[in-house]
Amino acid sequence: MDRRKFVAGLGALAGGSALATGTGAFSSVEAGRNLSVSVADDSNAYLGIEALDDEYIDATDGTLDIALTEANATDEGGEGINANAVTGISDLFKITNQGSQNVDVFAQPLTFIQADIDSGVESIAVFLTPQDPDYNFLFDVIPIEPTTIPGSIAYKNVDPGNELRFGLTAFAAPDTATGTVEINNSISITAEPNAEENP
Amino acid sequence: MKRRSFVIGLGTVAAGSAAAVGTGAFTSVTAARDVDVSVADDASGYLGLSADGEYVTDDSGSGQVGLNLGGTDAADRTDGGEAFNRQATTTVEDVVTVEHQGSGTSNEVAVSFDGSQSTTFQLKTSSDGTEAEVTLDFGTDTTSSPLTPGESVGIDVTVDTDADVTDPVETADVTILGSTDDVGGGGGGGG
Amino acid sequence: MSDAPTVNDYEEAAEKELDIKQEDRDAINTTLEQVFNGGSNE
Amino acid sequence: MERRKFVVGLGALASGSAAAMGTGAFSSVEADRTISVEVADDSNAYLRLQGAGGVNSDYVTSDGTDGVLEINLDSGNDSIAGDGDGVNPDAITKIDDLFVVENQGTQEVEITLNKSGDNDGLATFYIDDYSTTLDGTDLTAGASETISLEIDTEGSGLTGGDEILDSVTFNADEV
Repeated sequence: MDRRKFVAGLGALAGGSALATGTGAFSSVEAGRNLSVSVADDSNAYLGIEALDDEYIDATDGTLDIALTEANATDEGGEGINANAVTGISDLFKITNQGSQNVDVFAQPLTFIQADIDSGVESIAVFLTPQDPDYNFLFDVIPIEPTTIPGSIAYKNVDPGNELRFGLTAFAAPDTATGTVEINNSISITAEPNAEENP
Repeated sequence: MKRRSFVIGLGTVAAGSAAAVGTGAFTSVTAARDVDVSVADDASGYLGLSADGEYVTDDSGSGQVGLNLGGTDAADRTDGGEAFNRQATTTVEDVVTVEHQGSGTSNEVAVSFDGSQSTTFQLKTSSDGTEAEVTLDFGTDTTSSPLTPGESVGIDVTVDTDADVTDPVETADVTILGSTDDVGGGGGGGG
Repeated sequence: MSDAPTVNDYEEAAEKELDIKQEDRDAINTTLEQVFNGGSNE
Repeated sequence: MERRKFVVGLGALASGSAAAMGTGAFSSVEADRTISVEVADDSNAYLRLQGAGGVNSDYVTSDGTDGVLEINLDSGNDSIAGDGDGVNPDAITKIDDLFVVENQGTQEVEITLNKSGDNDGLATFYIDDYSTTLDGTDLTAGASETISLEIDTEGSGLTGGDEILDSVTFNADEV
């Protein structure tokens, strides 16, 4: 895989690329629909949601929450992503169709951004990253109701038993981003019977 | 809004076959850091080499200290002095000063001629071919005891035009080493 | 061969233009590709 | 296809019991999971970068405990005890034990470097006594190396003010 030499001048990442033109995070889930779900046990609910790496996942309250934080440090003491850097974590969690029907699975939002409004310099962007499932899916990055939910990943026609793996790609710039910006948000994962398969 | 969609893979896998479970999370980090390193002239390098007086040349502005122990003609020498006397041994003290300009307030650096306390080589003048044996050392009073930052030691030069010389050269390189390795107790090297 | 999502795809999905320099986009896209491929099988 | 999205009261699923439409059939499940990501100082981040302290700490202008690691061997660094402004021309300069790299992630990674600067080829980072380079070194989770820097200007023709290095990108990628 051709690995592009990606830093040209002095700390291209340090150049203080402010990420969002908007004011603060815009990717919050529509408040009205923010139903919090506590499924008895994520792993054997119909929509199985399981950590693949428990060090980046905080599963203490029975639900699987992604926490790249000081409070959820890795065994080796890692407390968060580096500033002025891109961090990729794959095999973070997986979603398994543990129901009896083919379903369409949606995960949104995909992009989480926070920019320090006053300095307009520090910023963090986190991209929910789908991983290449080993079977044939129509996998859409589509907007849902463009005005409210800014886009989602849609997996069509997921057979019972099949699973979808997710990772994260995070970018924080510049070097003063430490402790200035962070993401505290939520991902909404939805599954519905596939219309064609379940007339 | 144009819809982007990707079709992943071809062919289908029988329903219910578990996908290969990942080997746990992979962390990839790509972090750019400022690491600024520049060259300084000998005079302001971490191993400070400075000198003044007519024996010193700053050859071709390369910022490197050079010794010229006899101009092509005596007139080059600022004080109009003669060249070194023939059949004589002349010592000039502190032609070059070596100063520890590196890091670490208590960081002792030992100065040497690539590990030894003196170095000798044989030169001949380019003008009339006069030959001489030249010795550089730290003189009698200033053995090169380790230097802490800011301290310096002088290099003396002795030119013996009486010595029998086998195959002299017109110019010779002198290696000056500043190292903490040669100081008891090791520690960081300051250049 | 499937292709990994790029920063541009996320922008389209979010219908927002992200003010990220090209070299940083390249770096993020490289990592997106690695994560998409599950890390090792680049 | 006009996309409709609907959510059914989810309480019924709390105990994993079948929804009204028979076992395993449900009309929709929506699960919200929190995601929090923080940016840590280099000394605490997944790829830990921290000044090693010791006699050469003057060259480390920011040791990573408050922000990012920064190293400075030029006239811009005025905290060098001997007031030097850079490496000597036509010399080999070795700076022992400058900083530490540690893998605080959860997977073994290989470290590779992208150096940039007018003469970045003259600077080499080593993990031990100047025999094994940092570039290409593997670090298992929790493993660390103390890094030394060698700059070789011998015969380079470089003089005072010439730049050797201005930034280094540390890559840690799964092995």
